[in-house]
Amino acid sequence: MNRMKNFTAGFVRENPVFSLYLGICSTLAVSTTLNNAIGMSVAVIVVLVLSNMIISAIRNITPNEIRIPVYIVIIAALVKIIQMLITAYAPALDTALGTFIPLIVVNCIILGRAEAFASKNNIFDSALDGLGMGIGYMFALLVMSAIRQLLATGVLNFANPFDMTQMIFEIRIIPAEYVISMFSQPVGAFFTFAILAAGVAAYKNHLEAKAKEQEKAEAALKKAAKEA
Amino acid sequence: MVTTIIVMIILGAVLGLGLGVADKFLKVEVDERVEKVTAMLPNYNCGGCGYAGCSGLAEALVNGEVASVSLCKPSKPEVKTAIAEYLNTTPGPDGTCCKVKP
Amino acid sequence: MKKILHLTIFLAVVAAVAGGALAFANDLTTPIIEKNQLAAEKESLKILYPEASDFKSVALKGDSKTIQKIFQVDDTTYIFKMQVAGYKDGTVFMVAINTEGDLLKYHAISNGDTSGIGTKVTEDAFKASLEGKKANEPLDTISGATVSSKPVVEGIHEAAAYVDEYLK
Amino acid sequence: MTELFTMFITAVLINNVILSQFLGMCPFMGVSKKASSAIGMGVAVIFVIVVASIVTYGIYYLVLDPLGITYMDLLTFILVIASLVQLTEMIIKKSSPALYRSLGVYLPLITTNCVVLNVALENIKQGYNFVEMLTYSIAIPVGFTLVLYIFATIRERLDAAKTPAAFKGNPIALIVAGIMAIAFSGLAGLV
Repeated sequence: MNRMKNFTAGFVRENPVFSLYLGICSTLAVSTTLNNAIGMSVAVIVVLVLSNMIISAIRNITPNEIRIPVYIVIIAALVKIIQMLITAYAPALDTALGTFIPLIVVNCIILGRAEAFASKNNIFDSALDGLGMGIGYMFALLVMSAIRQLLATGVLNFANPFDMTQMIFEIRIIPAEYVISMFSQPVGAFFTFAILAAGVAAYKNHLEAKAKEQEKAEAALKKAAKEA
Repeated sequence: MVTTIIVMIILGAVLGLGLGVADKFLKVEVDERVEKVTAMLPNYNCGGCGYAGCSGLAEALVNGEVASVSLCKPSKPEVKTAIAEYLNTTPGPDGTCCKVKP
Repeated sequence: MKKILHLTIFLAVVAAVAGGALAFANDLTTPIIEKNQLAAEKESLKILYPEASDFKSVALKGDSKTIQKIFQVDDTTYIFKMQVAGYKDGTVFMVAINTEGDLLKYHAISNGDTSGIGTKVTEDAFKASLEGKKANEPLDTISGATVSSKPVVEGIHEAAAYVDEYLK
Repeated sequence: MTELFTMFITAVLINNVILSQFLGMCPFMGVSKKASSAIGMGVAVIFVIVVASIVTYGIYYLVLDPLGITYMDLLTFILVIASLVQLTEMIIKKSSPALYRSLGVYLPLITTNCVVLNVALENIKQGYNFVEMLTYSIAIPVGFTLVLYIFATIRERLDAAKTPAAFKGNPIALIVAGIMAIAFSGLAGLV
């Protein structure tokens, strides 16, 4: 049971981006269009699951003093090998993910999860955690890029990742002249992220408040039961 | 292929040696409770608690600068209670225990 | 002492394994990547001159950073593959110049600047404004996108100078 | 000499590493609660980036390039940076505990810091010579420290201000960062 809880934790309660503040660098930089969001999150999920598995496989033999250099070398080698294989054997996939894979090495989620989770749990749990965190990351990135793309260009569109000219769906929601181009620049990224992070915080405060009320109600109940 | 492996072996060895020697000669007697608590904390080094990294928070907890573990937002509740219990029970080098709330 | 040895060997082994895997992947993939790149290059050359059967690549003289490659179509026309800076990633483009210095063809392959502004260098309006002119005479940039279009024009002038100096 | 100066100004003010390249956000969000800790972090980052850039520049042009294995740049750089930071942390911890208390304790944050790796790779990608590399490796962390310090002073007053419960902590800090990004993007026409 706690495996399932661990897995879903990554979605909202422990969302890597909004509550752990990991990987903000890439979230802010990449979340300009839906295509970028999908491309980046798929790349992150693949690398995160693989690196979590390798790191948890060698966790018992890694001496603690050189833990960080060893993890970073594994992640960097993994990223570069995936990038080479994709550019050589899947040129179509390369057009979709080619620009995002080198960005991953600079992404703090991978090392963050490697050190916090993969170095303490077995391979299957780490892979699961990688997947959960990756999906949480994709969820955050999709929400961010939908808002920013909508406000910056007034159009929500998604092109076929393998052939960028072919548009799968395109809906114009805001007419062209009411578009706020600030949201495609860094400034918009900060504001969108701030509001979404506040939303998650409000949701968590709400949960805590409800939990506290329940506790108070139970305590009152118990006291009443004792007196009777 | 072979040159890369040789270059990497030399680089890895040199850095490993450097870290090993540094670790041996630069050993600072750290209160082992701090290391124990750092290991129990999630190690995101996210800085959410205002300290730079989990070792900073662990030190603050051990020398009483901070009274409750709840400052570390991402850690799970059962981890917080475990840390509090550990600190309230194990005496430090001067024999005193600290009073910390989860 | 044992600890130091353990750390050194461990880091060396991990670095060697990671490096070895990377080198193996690299030796495996570099020939294929080069083949893909040549094919893509031939394709973009074909856009300029569909009827030309083969493009002889010419050795590059001088040390200009913008001229990447030169191909010879026939004894009077050369195609320059150029890469110039811009607002962000700049522009990669091809320009065909003959020995008299006329700018015969222009084709932009990629532009990494702000979409809608910088990317105007890839559109037909800019292409039409260049083709048919003398390569070394002042060419007009795109108003509103000077940061992206000025380096392209300067690149063309550099190619023209290269023709006069080496290929005449 | 002048384009070194323009490079310095562009790196510090115009495409500032935090506000327009979005790198180094993790330490930026975490550590900027107090102005003194911001200065401590900034000095540590300047020291690490300059040393890391010189070492990685040397490795690239003395080892990787002659041997023709330049595809190993990412792996060797990242290995060197991680070990270098860990080494500096140990040295500072041993040599001066006081300095470590205020400064070194931020070094673990730098290991996961994206700025260091980005500067090392940028030095090679732009093909800088040694002097340009030095200017760039000093300019970027100075820009980082400048923004971090300004941000920390604002944030100190921010805790006193009444912010809605949901915005407390990082969200309101992000709004402040957004406003600073507007101010800094105003400098774009400088060069």
